Amino acid sequence: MDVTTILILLLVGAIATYFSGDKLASKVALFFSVATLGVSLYLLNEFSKGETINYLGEWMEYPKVYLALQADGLSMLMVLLTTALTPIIIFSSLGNTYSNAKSFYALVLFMSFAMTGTFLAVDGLLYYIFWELALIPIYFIALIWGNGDADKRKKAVVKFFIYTLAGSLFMLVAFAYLYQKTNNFLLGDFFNLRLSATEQFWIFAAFFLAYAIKIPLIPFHTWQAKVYQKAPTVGTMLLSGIMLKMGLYSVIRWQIQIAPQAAKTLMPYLIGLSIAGVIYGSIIALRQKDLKKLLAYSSLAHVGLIAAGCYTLTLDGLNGAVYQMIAHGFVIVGLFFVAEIIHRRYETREISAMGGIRSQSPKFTSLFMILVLASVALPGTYNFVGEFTVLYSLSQVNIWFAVFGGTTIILGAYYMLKMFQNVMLGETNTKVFASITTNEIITLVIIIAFLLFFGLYPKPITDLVNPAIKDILIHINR
Amino acid sequence: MSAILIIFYVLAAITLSTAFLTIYSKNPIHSAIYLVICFFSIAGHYLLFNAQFLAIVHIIVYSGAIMILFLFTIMLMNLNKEDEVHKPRITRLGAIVVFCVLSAVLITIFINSKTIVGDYDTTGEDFQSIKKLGKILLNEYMVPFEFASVLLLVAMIGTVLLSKKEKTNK
Amino acid sequence: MQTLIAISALGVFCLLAEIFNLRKALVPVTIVGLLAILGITLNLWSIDSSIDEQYKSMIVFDKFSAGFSSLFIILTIFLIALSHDVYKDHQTKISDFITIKVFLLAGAVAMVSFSNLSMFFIGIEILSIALYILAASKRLDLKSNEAGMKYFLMGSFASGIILFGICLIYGATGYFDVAEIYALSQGAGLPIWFPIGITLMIIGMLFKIAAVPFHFWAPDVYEGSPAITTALMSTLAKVVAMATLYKLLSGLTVGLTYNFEIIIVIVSIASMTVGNIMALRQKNVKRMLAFSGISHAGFMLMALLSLTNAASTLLYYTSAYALAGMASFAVIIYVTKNKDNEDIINFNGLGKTNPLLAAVLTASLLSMAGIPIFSGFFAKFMLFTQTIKAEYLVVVIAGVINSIISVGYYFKLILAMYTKEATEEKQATPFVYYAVGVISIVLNIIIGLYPSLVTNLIN
Amino acid sequence: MENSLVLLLLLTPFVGFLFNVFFGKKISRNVSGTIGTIAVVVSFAMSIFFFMQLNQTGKVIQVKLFDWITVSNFKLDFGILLDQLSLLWLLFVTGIGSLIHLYSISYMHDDENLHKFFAYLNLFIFFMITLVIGSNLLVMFIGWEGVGLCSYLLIGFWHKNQDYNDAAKKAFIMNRIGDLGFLIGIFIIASLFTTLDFVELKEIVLGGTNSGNALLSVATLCLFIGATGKSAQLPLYTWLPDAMAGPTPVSALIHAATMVTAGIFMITRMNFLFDLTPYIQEIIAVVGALTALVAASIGLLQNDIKKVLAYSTVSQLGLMFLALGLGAYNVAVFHVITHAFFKACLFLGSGSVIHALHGEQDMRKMGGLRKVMPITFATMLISTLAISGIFPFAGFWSKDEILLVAFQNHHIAFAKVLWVVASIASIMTAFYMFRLMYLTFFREFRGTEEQKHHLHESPSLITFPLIVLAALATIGGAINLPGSNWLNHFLEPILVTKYEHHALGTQEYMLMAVALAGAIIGIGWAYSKYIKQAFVPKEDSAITGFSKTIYNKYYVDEFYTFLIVKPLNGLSNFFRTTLEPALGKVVYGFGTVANGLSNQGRKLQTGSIGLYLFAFVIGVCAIIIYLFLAQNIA
Amino acid sequence: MNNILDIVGIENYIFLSVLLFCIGVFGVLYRRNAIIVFMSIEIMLNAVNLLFVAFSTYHQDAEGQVFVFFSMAVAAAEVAVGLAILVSIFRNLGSIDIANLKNLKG
Repeated sequence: MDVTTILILLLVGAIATYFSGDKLASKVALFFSVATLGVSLYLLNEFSKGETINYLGEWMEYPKVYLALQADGLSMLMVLLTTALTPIIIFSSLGNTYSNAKSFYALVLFMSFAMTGTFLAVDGLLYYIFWELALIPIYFIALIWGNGDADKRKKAVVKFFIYTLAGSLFMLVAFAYLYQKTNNFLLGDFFNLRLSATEQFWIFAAFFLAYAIKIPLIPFHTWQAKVYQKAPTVGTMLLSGIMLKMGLYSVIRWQIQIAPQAAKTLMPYLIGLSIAGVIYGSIIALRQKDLKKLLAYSSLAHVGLIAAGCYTLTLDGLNGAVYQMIAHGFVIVGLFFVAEIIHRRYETREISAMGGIRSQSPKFTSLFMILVLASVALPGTYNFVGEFTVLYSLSQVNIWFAVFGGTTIILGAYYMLKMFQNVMLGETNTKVFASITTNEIITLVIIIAFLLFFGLYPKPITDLVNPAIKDILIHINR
Repeated sequence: MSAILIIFYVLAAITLSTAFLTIYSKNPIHSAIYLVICFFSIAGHYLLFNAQFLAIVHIIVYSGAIMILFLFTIMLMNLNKEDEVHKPRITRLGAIVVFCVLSAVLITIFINSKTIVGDYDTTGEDFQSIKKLGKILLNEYMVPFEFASVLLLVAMIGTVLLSKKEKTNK
Repeated sequence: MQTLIAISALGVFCLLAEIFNLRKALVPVTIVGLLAILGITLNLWSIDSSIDEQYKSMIVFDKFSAGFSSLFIILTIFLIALSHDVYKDHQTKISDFITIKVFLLAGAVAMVSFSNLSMFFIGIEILSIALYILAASKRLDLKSNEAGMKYFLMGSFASGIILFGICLIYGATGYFDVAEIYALSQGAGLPIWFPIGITLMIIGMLFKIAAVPFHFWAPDVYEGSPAITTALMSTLAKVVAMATLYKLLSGLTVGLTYNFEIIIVIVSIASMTVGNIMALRQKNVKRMLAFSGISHAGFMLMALLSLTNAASTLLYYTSAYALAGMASFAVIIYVTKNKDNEDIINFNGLGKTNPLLAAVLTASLLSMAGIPIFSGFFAKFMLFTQTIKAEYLVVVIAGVINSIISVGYYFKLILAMYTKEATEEKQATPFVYYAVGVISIVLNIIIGLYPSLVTNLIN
Repeated sequence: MENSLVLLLLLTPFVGFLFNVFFGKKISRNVSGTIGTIAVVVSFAMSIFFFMQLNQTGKVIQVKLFDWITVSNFKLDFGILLDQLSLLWLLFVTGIGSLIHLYSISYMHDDENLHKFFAYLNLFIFFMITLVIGSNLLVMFIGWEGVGLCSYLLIGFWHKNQDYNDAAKKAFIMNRIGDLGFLIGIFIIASLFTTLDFVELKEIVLGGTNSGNALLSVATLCLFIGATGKSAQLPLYTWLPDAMAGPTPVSALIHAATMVTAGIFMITRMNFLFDLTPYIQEIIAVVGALTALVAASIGLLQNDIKKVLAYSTVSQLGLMFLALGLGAYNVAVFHVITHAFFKACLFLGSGSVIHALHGEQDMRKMGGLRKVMPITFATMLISTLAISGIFPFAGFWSKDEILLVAFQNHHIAFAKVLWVVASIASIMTAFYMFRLMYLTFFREFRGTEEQKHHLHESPSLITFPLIVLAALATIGGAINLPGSNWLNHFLEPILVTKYEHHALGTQEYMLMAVALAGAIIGIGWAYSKYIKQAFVPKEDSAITGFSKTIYNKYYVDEFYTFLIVKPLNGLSNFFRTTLEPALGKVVYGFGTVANGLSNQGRKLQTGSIGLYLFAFVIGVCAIIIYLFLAQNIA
Repeated sequence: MNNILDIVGIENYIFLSVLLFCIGVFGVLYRRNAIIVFMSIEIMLNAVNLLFVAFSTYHQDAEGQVFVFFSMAVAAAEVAVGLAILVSIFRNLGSIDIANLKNLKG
């Protein structure tokens, strides 16, 4: 068994979901996503035993494209993130009913398929194909099942699509350029290229555009908040939980490895930009009136920090970035689910229309509180491990980076607590807040359990990622 | 200056001026007649080249067939009135400018190019008799020759198609 | 040669069919006939000794021509399959239409397999005249007349220029035979007539593929023509012209001069940009696709920058483009069948009323936009790679920017299908639209997944 | 065995927390409270056990539980260190904690969320223990943030009141500012020494010569910033008075006795580093002294009984920092302990009063409670005497030592000034504490008739802790009486700079007398004003002039709002309403430009064949000219 | 018979043809009457035909003249189709002014 099983399973799942009909769709999708999680856990086991689970097959002769799927610790972790979050996301959506559910869940699984592929591919074009493929389902999910005014939604979603596509097309040019030097797209062969500084710069820039838009870094983030707001929550979760990580993962896997010299030269500016994003996102989140938008900007701040970690090019920075990716993936999914839970009951995302929920639903409040605390990286949650490692690595580069990056500790607490206060606390709300269902509790508890467990005992993840990152660093410092 | 040269110049003058008058005259019928003259003068050129067959064919096809078609159409549309509206002045001016530029450019290029000096080949062999043309046409050029029939067939079907009245119910 | 003869014979058969009142059987028989011809063509290609000595001086049926001919035949099959439903109210004319299309195919095949400029010239004239007729074929519709007239006037003007070009080439070399001209062009000492002749011919072909600044006819003609003719023009005719242009350039000259490449670069960038930008604000789908076609012409022109080895890429690109175009036109013809215009509004709610056709149209538009797994993506990618190799990065950048712009208008249509409410009830859909749409998009995806199916045909 | 006992010490409160979270609602209120209390008592018992053990064997206990975070050049264990310092803290944390839990059973009896209250309290104890016994800076940081969290939860315990929530949020965020400093300090230390473990760190620092390192100063400064946040020093002290929004036991436990002393604990822990950076020590001393003065002066005019105590806490903490800054860590620790006793007692006493008055906290509406609440009065009086520094109560000894150290310091040039400042602060303390006492317990009752009717002494569950604490406040000074100096000896292994033992000379006695005199002056001042002149503080609106400035806490909160919060919100609004759409427009701009071009371009497509042909011919001309003429000319 | 080009020179024929061709182009641009535009195009084709014959003589090669036949066939076919379209327009529009054909634009 190798990693293709995951992909095939997801693809088959998508097709099966489509043909299972609207009523069964969610269950079939859930079944397949759980099965995929099982398979990927099994593969993790194989992987940790040292078995090879990579796959290398021929695909195209011209252009020379291999079906090269390789799982090192990093990829494996990202795949697990995807396959773990997908069932959670699907499970969380069981409380909603969607028109044309079969297409909806098929698209969700298909997106999961594409994202998994992105994390596994080590052939440039294959990777690019997966990368783009992931965009199409989310486009439709946001477009068709999104909320809010249709015209505005369209505008936001189309902007998102074109914008991200625009970025990635430049990446394609970079790949084309590399291709005509190596005559294939294998990552390994790209390493062996002796690219001049100028070449590296331009290739780095092309990749950067793609990733900066996807991650997003300021000032390329303008698509984010609106799409998060307009997309259905499942879409938002997929976007924020996994898809953003595609960009960050790619930075580590492709950008800094192919053009390390450029990365080193540009490092201060990149970190500076990322940290500016942290501060900008945090500040703008302070006064958001829409819950999902606020979470979107908090996401912007967090990914900024992760990106800063990636661009430090140090072991700690990369490790921390990966930890933080995982942590952020879980916590943001949880938070968006919280927004959804409230929306199910209050039919609103306006923060001002909420408040006073705590006295009605203490359980929900506690779970939400823990997520908020995880989001502000309270020690004991996995987010802290990530944030600490990243900030530490930043401090090793330049202490000021850590100081400014560290403002997220303060500002993050500020806007998250403010949000929590306005959403949950205060005089009991006149609107009845129906008590939280078991499904909802299960979803949140799984997420929280994950975050707390690895917050105290991050060693398994560390052991998985560390060797992979060390390999990557060897390439960077070649 | 030999007679032939004089004939050439005369013919050339006729060709160019009638061509110009074709365009310039306001009455379409006049245009058509100028065009016929133009075609005849071109036939004269062919004769100068000693391409008699071509000259005959030219006269038959152009002056005989095509021009008749034109005239017929003009008559059909009753266009002999001088209701011709000229294009706006700017357009006409533009046309003149473009004409001048284009001819100037092309002629400049040809003048600047390597002039052909020396004798022209005269092999003395027959290369343009009817016999020779026929042989070439039906041997080497058999395929295009046949293919040209497809062309004419298409044109024929097309003309029919465009003019045929449809039966509205089948 | 056999292909050409067979196609012509099929055309004659179609003519005769009407006489013998075989109208009902006409379309199926023609399709079967074309399939057989496709078989012959592929067979010829596989044995590779297909160079028919007897007609060598006129027709060379090599891999290039076999590859493109096969593509043309496939496209014609689709078009003729669609004809059945489109012309069902014009039973008296159906055989004429089909005959013209078959002959048009003959012209097209001649254009990619000529070895003598006379064949090229007659081929292009058959193609053009057939198109003039088809464009104007709705004789009572002023728009169609206008389209035919515009196309005819400009087309014959372009023919004059091509003819002038041929004449100058002949004057410079004394031959119409491509091989001889190629041999002579390698040596020095040709008069300046030769490059001018080549240039004029290329300009004529640029007109046919609707490259800027010779593109103005395209949107008007596409819009005015009957939808099925537009489909023909935007898929078959454009592909034929492009293949011919490539064949002319690679067949007649050793390599382009630097200055000429600059011209190609400028025309290519201009075509992409103008086509895409103009397409943004179009309401009429046919017109939009016309501009999209202009931009694709710009993309295809990139292939001329690496003249020696771009044949397979060009075939791939044209196949991808034409198949996507065919799929989209199958849907467009269906949607606008009983409408008096082709505005985007007509597509509202198609995603709900007819999900399959909506999916087909979406896929074809995505392919044209260059989204992966659809062959349009690989096509663009191959072109980019080759152009980068030829060191014209600037064209690639322009191409990328234009790809981005193009998404803007392709998605306008997709948005209309999926987010707007339908204006009318679902109508019965003849099977043929599904067949054509689905088959062509599936072919598109298949060659997307296995590009070597196409690229190996020539290389 | 030892490990499991350590775990028992650490985890019992956590188990109590879990129990109350999951089952608290289902069991009766008393059971819930009792379990919460027992959980802490168990920890207290364990602390005593370990304390005894340490006293007997002198062996420091180190336990490594598991690997935690791994960073490139070092590993962080989740480890536990039980040495003199941590045990000392454990003792009074769990000890006072137990008492306050006990107190809370009664105090919070009527609250619907009683089980939650105990859950939070237990959680707090858990985190506090973590903070104290962590073997490295990062584990300490867990506790550090954890107690902050509990503080947040408990301040906002009555969550329906948004003002309380604001106060809770403010406390958390202010703490976070300090936490960032702390974290940065940790980073610097980690990069300097590649370890965060206290024991290793100490060895490395003592082994090497790092005294000149500028980065080290930055590190200690950052740590100190962390401490100012948690221990409410200038400029981050404003959260503490607001934190009084929480239930009174919380104020007593968290915001007086334990959590706020974490900063002192941390600095004492890291004393070997601070000793190397004298400049930072000076800063600490100055900040401490200033805090003591400023807070005391604000305390002079407050009318809310808990606010007075809060400012008093800030002020006392300032004194402790002064001691820290002067290098007298043991003195600071001494004061921490005595302060824990009497301040907890004072808070609990005020809680008893508030309880009796059904939530009334304004001293202007109290008075004459002496008779109805004798136990409360007596215990509070003892504590007030202690805090005022009256011989022989605990506060006298500890405060006197601080003043002594300040007076005798030779390292800092302006130590005498600090002594003066601290003395003034002490006088003020005596004044406002007795002002509190007079206003609350003496003269006649000023509240409503209904309140008067219900006045009663608190139940024994409330008075018992008061009595115990009052007793401790009385005799607490014994642990470090001049002469025996038990505490100093006990802490010797922890501190690098050895405390100089000198015999009590004339100077020392003089200073004691001065301090005592100061306290008595303060008391007398209060007596004359509030008993003799029977002065009752004016209504808020009637306060004018400088008094108003003081009453409004020097407008520091407003100043911060103006300086930080407002600009931040303004910036946020600016970003949200202006910059963000503008950025969006830039992206849309491309679309707009393209669409605009498209609209213009469409005008070119006029439909006129003539124009099209023109374009055609011009194109031909251009290409031919470019290819065949331009080249020739060039 | 002597080669006529010895006397006249190929350049003169080129110039003549070019001028004639350009007059054709000029006509296309200058007139709005579709029929005259057709005629202009015919002039262009004839200019090329003339040049073909000249080159044919120049090379002493019959192929040029053969090509002229094809060219004539094409011209005839074009005129037939063109006039058919023209008639059809005339029927619908009542005019053959190409400036009136502006329904398709934008």
